[in-house]
Amino acid sequence: QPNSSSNPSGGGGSGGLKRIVLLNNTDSPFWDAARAGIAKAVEELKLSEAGFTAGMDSNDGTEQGQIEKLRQYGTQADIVAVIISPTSASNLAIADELKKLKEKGVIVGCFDSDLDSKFTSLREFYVGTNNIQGGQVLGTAAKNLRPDGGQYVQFVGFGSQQNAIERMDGFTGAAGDKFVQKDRRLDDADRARARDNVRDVIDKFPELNTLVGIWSYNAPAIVDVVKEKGVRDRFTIVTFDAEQLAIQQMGEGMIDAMVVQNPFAMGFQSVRYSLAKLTDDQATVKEMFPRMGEPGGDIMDTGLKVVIPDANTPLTPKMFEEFGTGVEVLRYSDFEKWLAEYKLTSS
Amino acid sequence: MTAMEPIISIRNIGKQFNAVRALDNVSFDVLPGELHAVMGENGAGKSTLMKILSGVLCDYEGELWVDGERRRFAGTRDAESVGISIIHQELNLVEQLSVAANIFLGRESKNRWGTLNQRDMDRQAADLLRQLESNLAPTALVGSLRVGDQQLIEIAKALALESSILIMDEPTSALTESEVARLYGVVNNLRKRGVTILYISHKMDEVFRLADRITVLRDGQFVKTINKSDTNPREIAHMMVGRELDDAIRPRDNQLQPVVLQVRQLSLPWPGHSKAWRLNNVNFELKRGEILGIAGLMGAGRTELLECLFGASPLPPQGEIRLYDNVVRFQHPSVAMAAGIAMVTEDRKRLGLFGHMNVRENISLCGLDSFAKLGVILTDRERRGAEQQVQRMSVKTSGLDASIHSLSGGNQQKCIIARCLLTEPQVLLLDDPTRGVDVGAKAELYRLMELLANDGMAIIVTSSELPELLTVSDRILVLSEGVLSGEFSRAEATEEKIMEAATGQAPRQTA
Amino acid sequence: MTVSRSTVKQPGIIGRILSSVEAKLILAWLFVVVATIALDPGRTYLNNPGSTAELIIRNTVFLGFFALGSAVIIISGGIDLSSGSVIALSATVFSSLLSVIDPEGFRSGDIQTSVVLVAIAGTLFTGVMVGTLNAWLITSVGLPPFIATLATMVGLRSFGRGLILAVTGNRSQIDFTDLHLRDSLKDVTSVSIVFLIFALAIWFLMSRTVIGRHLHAMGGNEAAAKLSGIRTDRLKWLAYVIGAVSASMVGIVYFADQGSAKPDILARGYELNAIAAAVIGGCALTGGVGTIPGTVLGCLFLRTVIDAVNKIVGTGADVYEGMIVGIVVVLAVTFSQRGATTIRRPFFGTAIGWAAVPVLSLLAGLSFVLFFREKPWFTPTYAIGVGAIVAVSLAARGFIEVKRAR
Amino acid sequence: MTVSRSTVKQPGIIGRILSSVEAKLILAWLFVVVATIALDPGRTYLNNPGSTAELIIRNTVFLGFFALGSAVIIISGGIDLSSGSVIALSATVFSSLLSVIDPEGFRSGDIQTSVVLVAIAGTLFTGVMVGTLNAWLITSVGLPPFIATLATMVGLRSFGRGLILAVTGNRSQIDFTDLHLRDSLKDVTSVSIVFLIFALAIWFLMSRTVIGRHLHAMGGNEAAAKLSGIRTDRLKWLAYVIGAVSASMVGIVYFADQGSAKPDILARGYELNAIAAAVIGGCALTGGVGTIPGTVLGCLFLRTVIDAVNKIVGTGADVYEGMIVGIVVVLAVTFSQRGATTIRRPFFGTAIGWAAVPVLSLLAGLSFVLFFREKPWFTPTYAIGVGAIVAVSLAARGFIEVKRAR
Ligand SMILES: Nc1ncnc2c1ncn2[C@@H]1O[C@H](COP(=O)(O)OP(=O)(O)OP(=O)(O)O)[C@@H](O)[C@H]1O
Ligand SMILES: Nc1ncnc2c1ncn2[C@@H]1O[C@H](COP(=O)(O)OP(=O)(O)OP(=O)(O)O)[C@@H](O)[C@H]1O
Ligand SMILES: [Mg+2]
Ligand SMILES: [Mg+2]
Repeated sequence: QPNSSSNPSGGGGSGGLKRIVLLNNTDSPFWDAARAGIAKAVEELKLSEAGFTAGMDSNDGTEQGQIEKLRQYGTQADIVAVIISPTSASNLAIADELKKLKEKGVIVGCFDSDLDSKFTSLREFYVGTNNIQGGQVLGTAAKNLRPDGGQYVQFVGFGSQQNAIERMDGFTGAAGDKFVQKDRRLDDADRARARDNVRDVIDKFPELNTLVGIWSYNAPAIVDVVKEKGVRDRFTIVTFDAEQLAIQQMGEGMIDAMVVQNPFAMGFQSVRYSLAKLTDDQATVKEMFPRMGEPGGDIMDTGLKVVIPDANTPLTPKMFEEFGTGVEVLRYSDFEKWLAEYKLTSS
Repeated sequence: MTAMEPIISIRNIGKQFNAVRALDNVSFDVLPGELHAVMGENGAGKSTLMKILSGVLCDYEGELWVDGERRRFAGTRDAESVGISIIHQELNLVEQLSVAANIFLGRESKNRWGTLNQRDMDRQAADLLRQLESNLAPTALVGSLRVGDQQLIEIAKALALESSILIMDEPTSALTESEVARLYGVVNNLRKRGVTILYISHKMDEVFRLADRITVLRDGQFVKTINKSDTNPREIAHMMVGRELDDAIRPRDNQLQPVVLQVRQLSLPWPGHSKAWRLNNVNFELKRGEILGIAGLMGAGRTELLECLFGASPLPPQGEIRLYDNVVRFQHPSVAMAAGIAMVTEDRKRLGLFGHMNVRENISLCGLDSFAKLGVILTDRERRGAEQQVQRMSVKTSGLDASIHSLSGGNQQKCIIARCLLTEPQVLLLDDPTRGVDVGAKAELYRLMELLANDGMAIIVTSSELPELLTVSDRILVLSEGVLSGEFSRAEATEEKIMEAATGQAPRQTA
Repeated sequence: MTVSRSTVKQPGIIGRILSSVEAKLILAWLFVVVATIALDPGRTYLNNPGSTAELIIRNTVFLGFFALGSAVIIISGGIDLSSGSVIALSATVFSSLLSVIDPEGFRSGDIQTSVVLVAIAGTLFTGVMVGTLNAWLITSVGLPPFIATLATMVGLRSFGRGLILAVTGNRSQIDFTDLHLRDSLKDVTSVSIVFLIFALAIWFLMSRTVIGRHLHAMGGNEAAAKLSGIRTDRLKWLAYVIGAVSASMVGIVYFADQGSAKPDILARGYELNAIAAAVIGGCALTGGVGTIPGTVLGCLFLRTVIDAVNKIVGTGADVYEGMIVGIVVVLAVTFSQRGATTIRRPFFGTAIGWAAVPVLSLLAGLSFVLFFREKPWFTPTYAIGVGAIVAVSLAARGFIEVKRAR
Repeated sequence: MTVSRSTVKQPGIIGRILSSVEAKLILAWLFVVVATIALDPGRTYLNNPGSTAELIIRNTVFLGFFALGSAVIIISGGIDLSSGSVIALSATVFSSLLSVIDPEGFRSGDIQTSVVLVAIAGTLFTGVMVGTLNAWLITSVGLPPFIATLATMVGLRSFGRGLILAVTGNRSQIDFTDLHLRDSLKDVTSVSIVFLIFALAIWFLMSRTVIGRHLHAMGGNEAAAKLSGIRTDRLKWLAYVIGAVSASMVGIVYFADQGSAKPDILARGYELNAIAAAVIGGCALTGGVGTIPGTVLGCLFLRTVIDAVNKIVGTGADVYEGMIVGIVVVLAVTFSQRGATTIRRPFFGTAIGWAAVPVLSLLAGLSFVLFFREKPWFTPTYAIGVGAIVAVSLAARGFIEVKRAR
């Protein structure tokens, strides 16, 4: 394992090294890829030689959890950088605590999910993707898979979570008027419940033809139920994120389109930037954020991948051109290669 | 008799509970086939000794010889295997299980496949209960039975073991005369079969009727073993408490006193039972300074009557209760207390004591309002008040802050009475106040009741012991299945007359 | 000299059956089913009876396993807050064993049967160890069951999280890649059969064997059981082991069903569902009372109610599910166990009863707003009307109760 | 019948103080603090004493409010599982009241003080109503407290979620826009002062007033309390109202502190923290026993331990927090309350004790692996060694216990 020296979450103290902490919103396999990116950065950029270490803390999905963690960091002198994926972009308390950290001289950044525009001055940079755009990409995929539209249901853990809201709204906006949203089913991040929700809506709406998985575990949940009921013909399945099972299921042809982010890069680049700032490496900073200082210049887009089946799909890269270079359309087998290259099992 | 080999030989047994020395160097022998009574005050160590004998307590000093062999039991099973069984002082029944299941608890009969053979147990249980002249259904849930019936089940449970040595620790404390008589029959049968019985009781007449020999313990120490024929109750009491007792109560004349409490056509419904009324059309009155005894068999409704008067009955009673000519209808004991009625319950442990509180807190609980200003307890005043009560009742305690459990049963009872008296009641209801209380404390309680009555308090007292009622009461009412079946003045009352009325054999004498 | 004694009126056999918790639950369940058929706008029960039944059975069976474990513990006088965490830990252990013993097969999705059997045995043995730990904390350390199992509840979930990090090399979940094995482990029919066997075994243990009798006795009166020579410590061990092993079985099934073992969120809070199901099924938290068929029916009833809420409310069902489940739990426990106490206490004719009238009316009125505010016919007047009607009827009942008490 | 023989050895005043739960907790707390100073690689306690103290105080105070409420309920013989949901509901009600009464000011972030006062009063009154509901379910409907508050736990959170949808027009949270008001409501110093006043008031109520004495009496023996003329129903009402109102206060503070009211996840599961803190502080779940200072110390201890885990473990502390909290709860309850039980039972010298030895050793060995597997010096031999040492020492203790029992 490359991360043997990184101590991302393996307990024990940090042995006198200064810490770069990445704080996620709630633990999921999505973050495993980010951890791999962090570990890669630790190794490749030789953090320990510079006197640093980096790792990820897992939040419990609540704002309270993040607030408490940020306060905890505030008391700890060995923390030099905090990069957060805020549970809520507009949360005042999270902003407060970030501000306090910033005032203490700690590097504050965001990854995966950005702060609300009124708070962006609090963080130095954002590495990640735009979740609204992600939703729009998935909506575009759905529109092209079903040009006649139809009825869809979106599945997610908590409807109040920032990335959930953005993805769902993005999807709804891009899917177009021919689609009718029948329901948004919340499962409280309980995977048994996620399956029940799918079972329920399939029985309930006979006209339903599209299932949208918003959080990573929703994809396997949807596919499991569709398989169990043998109703693959009836449904178009489009999902976010690539859990290992979802990847497997796409290989079986159970998913029509999958929008995948690049958490590996988010983890890697966050650490890279922090290190550059900490070691006053202006060249790297410049390279990463050439337009730093201009509006929007502090944002690094790690890009989206639209994974489509190897064959028998109406989706083509052309359909996603409107989103620019940030959105890459990948065939399933190419995606698998990409994963293998970075030794990832999920993304 | 003395030439016989002892069946049990207790040698230098001692037992320490933390700081309490419950038994100290006790030695005596029990002979085969005898009924050996063990007597002593509350807390003398009788039950502790019996628990050691029956394998409940395994950690003690000294030696135990049974049938000429030295034994050290590691549990109740060991004791049962050498033929010792025990009826515990406290009821130890599982209320959620049936009568038969309780009788055979821990010794269930199994059928061929190793599963429960309920039918067999029901049959055997019915046999045992028949021996006890009880018609309880083996399938009845124990929780739905009265305390007295539950005690019979405890007895049946011990009999089921058919052991050669039976320990009975206050088996009759919850039984009234007729059940006690049945128990005597059972004891006689057992003795005919050669069973050795160790018998503990605070009821002197019972001991002198049944025992062959009597052993007296005091403060955890052995005092003496003596043949019944060589002694008398007075001497035993003296050995127990170390002083002379005087339990006579001087008669008082209440004829001219005003009526405090008047009960008219009091009835208490009993839903879900074949008999619709728990109490039916009860009428009586109580005068100032009078001690009114209420007699009756088990389940006659004495407790219910007192509960009705105290506003503590599960259902509101019908009829009329007048206190000083005012019709009262208590919804809650607190209202009754405010009106000047206080009650001491029959179940001291479950309904009276606050085990987690100390002596002071147990005593002051009902009088807190008088020790408080604007709801804030004035600690000094509370302490002084409790101290006064302790002195007035001569409660023996190591201090006001001692745990209530460190007191003997009689002293606990005094604390509860003291608690009631703090409300300065005009009417005091005592439900079997001497249950499980030793002779010394009993005498003190009698003396106390007399003092209170002389001060003008009206007292209603029930008891499972007729002689006690005859001693303390100015007047005795008899209840029979919820109906008032007799009323006797102190002069005319005798045990025979009361028993006749209680079993419904005599016509009602007064209205 | 025997005294003729007044006996409790014995109802006839039919009356006895009808007054049992089980019969009442079946009636309540039928009522919920009929109500769902009547109120569900999608008519799912009529249009898709098969798949609905499958859904309810699946959920009932999954809950049933560890609810039975909880029932045994509750009947024996304890309580188990750790079952949700034990499910999470067991799923972790099972997946870890599979991936550690046969890493090749696990990666390629083709695990050997012998490995599966070893992993199942290991997981169930983990259950035995957890049960032992709980029983040790309770009997030897002397903690109250609530505290002991609260400690293992937080501790074991965290242990599972640490374990998964160690096994996977810092990943937060293990995915189940063997499709074939997964399908056979999560198959409703076979899981239901296993459940049936398990339930029958537990029922037999609790109602036909000496051990079951002793468990009841210990739950009812531990001191008495001890004095009757029953080894209560060992019985407690057995009860907590049954509880933990039943949760371990669910852990295996959940791993298959969800396709991943993620100990931080798997089965979080499920212990309360299990306790609620057991209590609805007639188990008393004071111990000694309760049946296995009742508990199974309690699970069925609870899951059917949750399903009904989803069917009837439709969009946003998750928002209102809690309210309806809360109300139904109260109603079910109140009425299925009402016969038990002979004396009916007044609901509203007391000080607190009167105080509760405005609270309940306000709740009713507000709930009306919450449920129906988006209907075209909705006006606030209706809501006020509903609140007022509830207030008047509760108050009327209160007056009747006061009158009757006179 | 002289008592001289049976007087319990009265320890001196110092011995009495030292044997109190409070003193033991203070010692344990000092131990944790010293251990943290020694083990924390960042030396935070020495470098940043002020901010660390502030953090611990804030967390202690927030927990303290509703832990005190829970303590009152536990002492009076009940239990409250609903406090987490009441916090969520109260935050919702408070934010809803603010936004409904003064929509202009709420939007612009400039709410009138009178509106704030009305909203606070309304929220606390919600607490009173919830307490009334709980008490009604327990006293009039006759549900066991565990079930009654389980029902309100699921019901009230769901009610809060519905409410927020209705008030915001289908959004799932309300944000706090008035920065000034927010700062004053969440200010540690003022919240701590309010807490101090609240704790003193509750302490005074419980230990100096007639009502407090009656609550203790009821908790210890309800039937006897009733027969002593204590209005147990009303007292229960009071206890549950105190519990719910204390949670409501926390709801207001949390809304300010987190800047948003989100009833679906706010304070989820916090009820168990409150119960754990009360029990660590010496409250017995059987009722009647417990003190307010003890509960406050219990909160301080629990929060300090959690803080220490974060300080010492550093990144990834969340994974191990549960394990350490679980172990510490067991140790704290065992040793702070060990004096209370007269007979010391053997820990390992019984059948279950022996069975627990391998379980505990395995746990110790595995935990060692989990904690230290990434250290450069780590080899599996160490872990096996740790497991073996634990096994041997526990077994040795078991042998000694068996010997001593002889
Ligand atoms: N489990 C125990 N723990 C501590 N002290 C005990 C225990 N059991 C009994 N004692 C004490 O030992 C002494 C003897 O008690 P024991 O029950 O043997 O008295 P007894 O003679 O049976 O009294 P009674 O007539 O009231 O039944 C008492 O002081 C009692 O408080
Ligand atoms: N069949 C019964 N079902 C339920 N409770 C009963 C029943 N019989 C008696 N009780 C209750 O059990 C308690 C103890 O009963 P006990 O044997 O003392 O009879 P009792 O009715 O009190 O008559 P008495 O006091 O005259 O003996 C009383 O409080 C009584 O209310
Ligand atoms: Mg005794
Ligand atoms: Mg009686």
